[in-house]
Amino acid sequence: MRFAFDDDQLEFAAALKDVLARECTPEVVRAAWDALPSAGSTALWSTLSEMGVVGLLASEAAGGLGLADIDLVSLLFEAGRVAAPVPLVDVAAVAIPTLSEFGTSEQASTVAALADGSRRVALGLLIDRGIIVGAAAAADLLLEADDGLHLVATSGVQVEPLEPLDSVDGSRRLARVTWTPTPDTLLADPTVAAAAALDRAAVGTAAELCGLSRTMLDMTVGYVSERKQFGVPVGSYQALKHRLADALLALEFAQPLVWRAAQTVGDRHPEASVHASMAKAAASDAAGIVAEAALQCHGAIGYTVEYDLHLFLKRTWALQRRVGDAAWHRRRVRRALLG
Amino acid sequence: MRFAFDDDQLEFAAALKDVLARECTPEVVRAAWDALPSAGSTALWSTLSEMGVVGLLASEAAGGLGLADIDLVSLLFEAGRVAAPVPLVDVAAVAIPTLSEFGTSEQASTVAALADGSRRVALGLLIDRGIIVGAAAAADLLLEADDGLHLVATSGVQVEPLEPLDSVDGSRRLARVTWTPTPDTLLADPTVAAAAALDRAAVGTAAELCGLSRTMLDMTVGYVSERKQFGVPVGSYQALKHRLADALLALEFAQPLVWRAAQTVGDRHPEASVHASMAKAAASDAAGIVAEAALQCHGAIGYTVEYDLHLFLKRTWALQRRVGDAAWHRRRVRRALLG
Amino acid sequence: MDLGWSDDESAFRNDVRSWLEANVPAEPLPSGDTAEGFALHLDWEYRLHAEGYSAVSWPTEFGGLGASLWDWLIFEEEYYRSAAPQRVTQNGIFLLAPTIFEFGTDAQRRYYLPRMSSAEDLWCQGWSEPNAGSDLAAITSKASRDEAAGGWRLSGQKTWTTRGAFCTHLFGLFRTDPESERHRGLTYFLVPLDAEGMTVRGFGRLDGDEGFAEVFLDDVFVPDGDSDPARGGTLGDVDQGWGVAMATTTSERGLTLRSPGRFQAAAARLVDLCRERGLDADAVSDLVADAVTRVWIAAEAYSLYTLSDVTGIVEGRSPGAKSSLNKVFWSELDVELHRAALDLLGPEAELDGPWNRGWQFSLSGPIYAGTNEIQRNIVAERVLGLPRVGR
Amino acid sequence: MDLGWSDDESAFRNDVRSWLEANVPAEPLPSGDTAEGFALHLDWEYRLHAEGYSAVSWPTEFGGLGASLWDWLIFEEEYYRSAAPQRVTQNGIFLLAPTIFEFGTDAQRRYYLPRMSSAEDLWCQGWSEPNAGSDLAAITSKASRDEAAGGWRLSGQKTWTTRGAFCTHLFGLFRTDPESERHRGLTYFLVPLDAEGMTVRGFGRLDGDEGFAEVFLDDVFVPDGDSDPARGGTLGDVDQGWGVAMATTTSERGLTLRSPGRFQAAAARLVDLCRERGLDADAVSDLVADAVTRVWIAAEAYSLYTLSDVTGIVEGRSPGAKSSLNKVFWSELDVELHRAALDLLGPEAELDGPWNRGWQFSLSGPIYAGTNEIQRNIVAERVLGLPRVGR
Repeated sequence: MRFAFDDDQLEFAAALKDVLARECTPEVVRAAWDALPSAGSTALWSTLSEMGVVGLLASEAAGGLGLADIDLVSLLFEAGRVAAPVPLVDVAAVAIPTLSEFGTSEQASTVAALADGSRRVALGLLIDRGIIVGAAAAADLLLEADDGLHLVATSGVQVEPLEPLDSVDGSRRLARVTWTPTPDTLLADPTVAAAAALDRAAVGTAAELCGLSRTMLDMTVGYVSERKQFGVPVGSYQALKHRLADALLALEFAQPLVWRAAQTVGDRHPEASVHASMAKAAASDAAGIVAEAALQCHGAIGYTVEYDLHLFLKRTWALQRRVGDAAWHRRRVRRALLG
Repeated sequence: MRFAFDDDQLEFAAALKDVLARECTPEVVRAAWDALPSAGSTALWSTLSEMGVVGLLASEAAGGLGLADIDLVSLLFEAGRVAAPVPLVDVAAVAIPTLSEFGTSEQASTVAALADGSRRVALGLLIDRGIIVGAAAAADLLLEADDGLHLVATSGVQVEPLEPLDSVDGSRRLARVTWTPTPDTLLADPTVAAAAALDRAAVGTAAELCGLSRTMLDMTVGYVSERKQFGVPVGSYQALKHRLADALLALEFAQPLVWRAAQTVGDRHPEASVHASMAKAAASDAAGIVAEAALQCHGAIGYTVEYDLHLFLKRTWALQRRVGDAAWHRRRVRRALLG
Repeated sequence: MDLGWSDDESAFRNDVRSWLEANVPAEPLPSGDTAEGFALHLDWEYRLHAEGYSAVSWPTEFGGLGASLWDWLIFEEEYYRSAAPQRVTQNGIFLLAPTIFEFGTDAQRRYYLPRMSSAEDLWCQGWSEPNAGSDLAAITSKASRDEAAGGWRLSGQKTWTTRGAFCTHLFGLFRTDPESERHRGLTYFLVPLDAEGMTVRGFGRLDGDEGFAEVFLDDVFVPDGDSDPARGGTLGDVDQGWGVAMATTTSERGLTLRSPGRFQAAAARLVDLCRERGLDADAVSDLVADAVTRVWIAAEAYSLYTLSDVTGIVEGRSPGAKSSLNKVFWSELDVELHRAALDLLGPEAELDGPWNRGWQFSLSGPIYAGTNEIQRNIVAERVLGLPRVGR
Repeated sequence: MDLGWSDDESAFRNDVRSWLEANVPAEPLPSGDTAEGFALHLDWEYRLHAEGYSAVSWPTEFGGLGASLWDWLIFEEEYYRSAAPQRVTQNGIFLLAPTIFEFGTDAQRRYYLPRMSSAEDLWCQGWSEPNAGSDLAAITSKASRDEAAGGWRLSGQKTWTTRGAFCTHLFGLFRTDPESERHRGLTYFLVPLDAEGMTVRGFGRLDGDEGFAEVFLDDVFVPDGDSDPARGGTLGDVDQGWGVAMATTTSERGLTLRSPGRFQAAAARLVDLCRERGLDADAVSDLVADAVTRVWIAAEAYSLYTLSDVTGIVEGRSPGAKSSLNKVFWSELDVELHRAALDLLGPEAELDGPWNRGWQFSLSGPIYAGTNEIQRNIVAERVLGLPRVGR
């Protein structure tokens, strides 16, 4: 038994953190709000591909690092910390391992182009009611239908952007796809693939939510330690202290569930789906608690778009209910528990 | 429109409050824990009968005051404030109006003996899963079966006390009754009677819960204003202030729902059942919030039986889930709202 | 207890309902916190005023209908039920006007109130400063005496001024006694935004609207008292502005800003959304449906609580510090209401539609008009009587 | 990351499980906080000790098995899963012993620890006083120097001493420097309850057990240091008791008192109750079932968090102030767990059975071992680094 990241994992995460601090500043996130059609930050995507983050789960033969979900999870946490406007969950955490493990050999052969960053895939699971993020920038779509998971060329389907009713997070361009599933685009093991993709997307999103939460908490601690009212820092008031302590509590006890799920999902553990749901439920709830505490403790300044907090709040609100909200995932746990 | 008690109602409640302050001290409540078989406090019951509280809803012909549910509700609140160990809800709020309105003429003729305090009825609704309070001290039982409400002589059925697994509130003696319903004990309008009895029991219990809450809150405010730690009253800490403010908030916004329900239940308003459920849901939740805040703010001393708080806590925990808990009542509201 | 309405009240309700049905725009107006939207909202204000509906409870001489508090409640219920436009005049009509009624001179009342109800003058509030948010008494904007000109010269900065960029006048506190500290030595000023030395800069709000403004004052002249209302003036006594302002913030927190009709109408829309989405058989929907029910019950409780308050006011009892209970309750109810809506929408919750905008706006409720932390302190200290020592 | 157990660890688990299956009383013992129940619990302690199971992580010379922290976790998991009796020795073994290990002399360790693991000596804690609860530094019980006798004379009153009426020894802080204030000038004392001048009075607890005691000390003699351990003594340096005690309270709040096995076992019993009651088709049950699921997830989270802590400790990293997070989490998890159980029981929740007793006991969790208000202060100040000023 050893429940901690190993030195390699910690070093990789620290290195990524340094890179992101330089290359994914709040200005970069803001810039992604204006990029049309949004591919998020393309420069950042190149960097992440070159570092091996995108292809972490791809085999060495496919140009990847051949590592496991547990190795990726703390990198997704770092990506969440800076609200990185890139599709790491869709591509690195879901598409690459899903195509590698469950795709036809032809489908699996696209993994190399995904790993080197030259090609993207966007994910459309049934649970997200057909809403896809960044479809316009993706060559292929990994789409779930009743018969399982399909890999479909974006050019072959009708993509309807949701403008002007887009995401409140301006770096996310949403679309709905109209298509008719045919057997030739199915993955080799389509239903198992769909289930695994859901679990991986849930765990990856949970990790990003934890990272977002950590940043919102850090920003808030910084702000309330400086901001004075009634002659003292507002962070010296017990009400704010306790609210932030509760926010930390929620986050600290969500994280181990996320790390555990990353391990067992990668291991194809029989309980992996339950673990993934525990992770997403706890991370969604924690992020919601942290976000509201952060906004309340900032007061009016948190309510302005000139201040950076809103970038993290809006990403959080988007991801909280993406790939199943907390109630949906608790229900999945409950069915395993109570039948 | 006028949403307030009138002068007569306020004066009656104030008079009752004075009487209860003298005749229903914590010592009287404690004594009821030892009375076997518990009839609660018989002296107090006589007083309440003489004052007209017990027979408030009975017609003047039956020796009552011929008043309405709205006139009784603030008296039940006062009874809750002192945790009065007497069956006011069963007898005064439910049995008397139910038998008067929906009983056969023979059944209605028992109301005079109920109003003068010489005879008691205990209530057994299906929602309480056959658990009856104070059955041994009651001449008759108002029992719900699938075909509606029955008035049954206690001597004619088998009453099994739940000892040693009695209520945590030692003034409540619980029993289960074994009986076979026969048509001759049915009320004249048995199903309407059962529905009305449930509504009245819910509203009456809600009023007592509000009274209990008010006392727990008052005791706690008194304690934390006196008790010093770290050189200042513990009540000067913001965490305690906010917890007690939240407790007050829950109580203040539950009360109007209870008063409204008392009015509309008495009026046989078409929405009366929904109003009763809103009242019980809000009062059950509020009382739970107040009770936990009270215990936590008292610290260790609240956790001792020498201190009076526990008398109110335990009554609260008993009544919170009596006649339907908050979730049950919200579901009833929801069905009216959403179908 | 009398839960019914009189014949006259019912007739008033019918009149209001009919008028609203005939006049409320079929399509919701664009947000009044943008320039285009604000203009459309102004048109709406003119139509309301023509009917006497812009301030129903005011005397007719000031542009109202002289309606009772009960009629006001009825009006608000119908107004929100009809999904009529937001009131871009609310800072003036609901916050400043009660203060003018209480502290203004006759001349001030006659000058300002009719212009306010007709939306000729549009008021924004100038409470907060960069270092005075929750701590209003930390105000540093100052007013220096100009004895020769018979008035004051104002300098400083105000911020978080809602719709400041679209308004014509500002009300707020300035320090008239340079030696004073905290809540002493402040005076309540009324200032036209086109006065020389005023600069207004709009900036963006979380929900995407440019609803906030910063206002910079550089040696702005304001005459004494009611000597020349068209150029502004002081309200109430010099150096006594704190007491005057507290009357305004009480009304901000209390009845006037958040009428129960607003939450009952919003809860009804939530119930519609819930029905529309359909309740499938699984448990997620049960949880959300329970949340919707909670919100509905809370909106009812808020409405009844207000009826109880209004009964008290009509009979001469003041709600006092209990208005802080109101503010905490409605602001948190509004958050829960929108949370339930987003939960119903699931993955579609992130769309930039009315529910998500409403969610973001609802989150400002616990912040503005005195943060809920401060309101809970007030409840604990002034309603429950807990000791004031400490923070 | 390695989520598996080694062969040795699995073998140890099997041994423990088999022994517990064979030895745990089929019927639950009566509460150990009553006189009769306490005697039966003592018998159980003797049997545990005979197997080396009373303090598995202690060296064998003191009556333990020298087990690793991992084995200790395994033991606790199995212990709670088997529904074995509560540990009436826990104040000694889990609270005092870590302090003796850290601050005691060899003589003290050799004298006290074996007697503790064998349940020959039964320790209760003497922290709280009538005016020193959360504010432990407000202690007024004092120890006066008796140079001639080579020791101290103790006077004062301790209260909220769990199971004090059934114990043989007390540990606690006394003021040795009469001039001192707050946390200076306190010394950590070990005192036999049969010493001359000691009076113990039991009193009733909310859940009906007589579990509390007040302890009165009237000129009780305690010798210096380890000069005569049988008559008690001082632990650590004179006047340095605060630092010594903090080590104990950290362990009270941290890992040792609340092993994850306890909550996982309780959550499993809750799930059983839920299954037993049956899930009828209506929404009430869905709400409760969701609450049960929340509790289950929280128990899992607590377990994983502990595994992470233990990994850190094994690898030489101290959890530090984070143990306050633990305490808040487990105590509130325990409340939610029992709340869900009472909701499942509905009208039967008021019966004086194990779930209602457990509910009442759970409500003491946020109070004892440092109230959760104090723990949240610690989290905010020492983990998040928020400013200490103010309350």
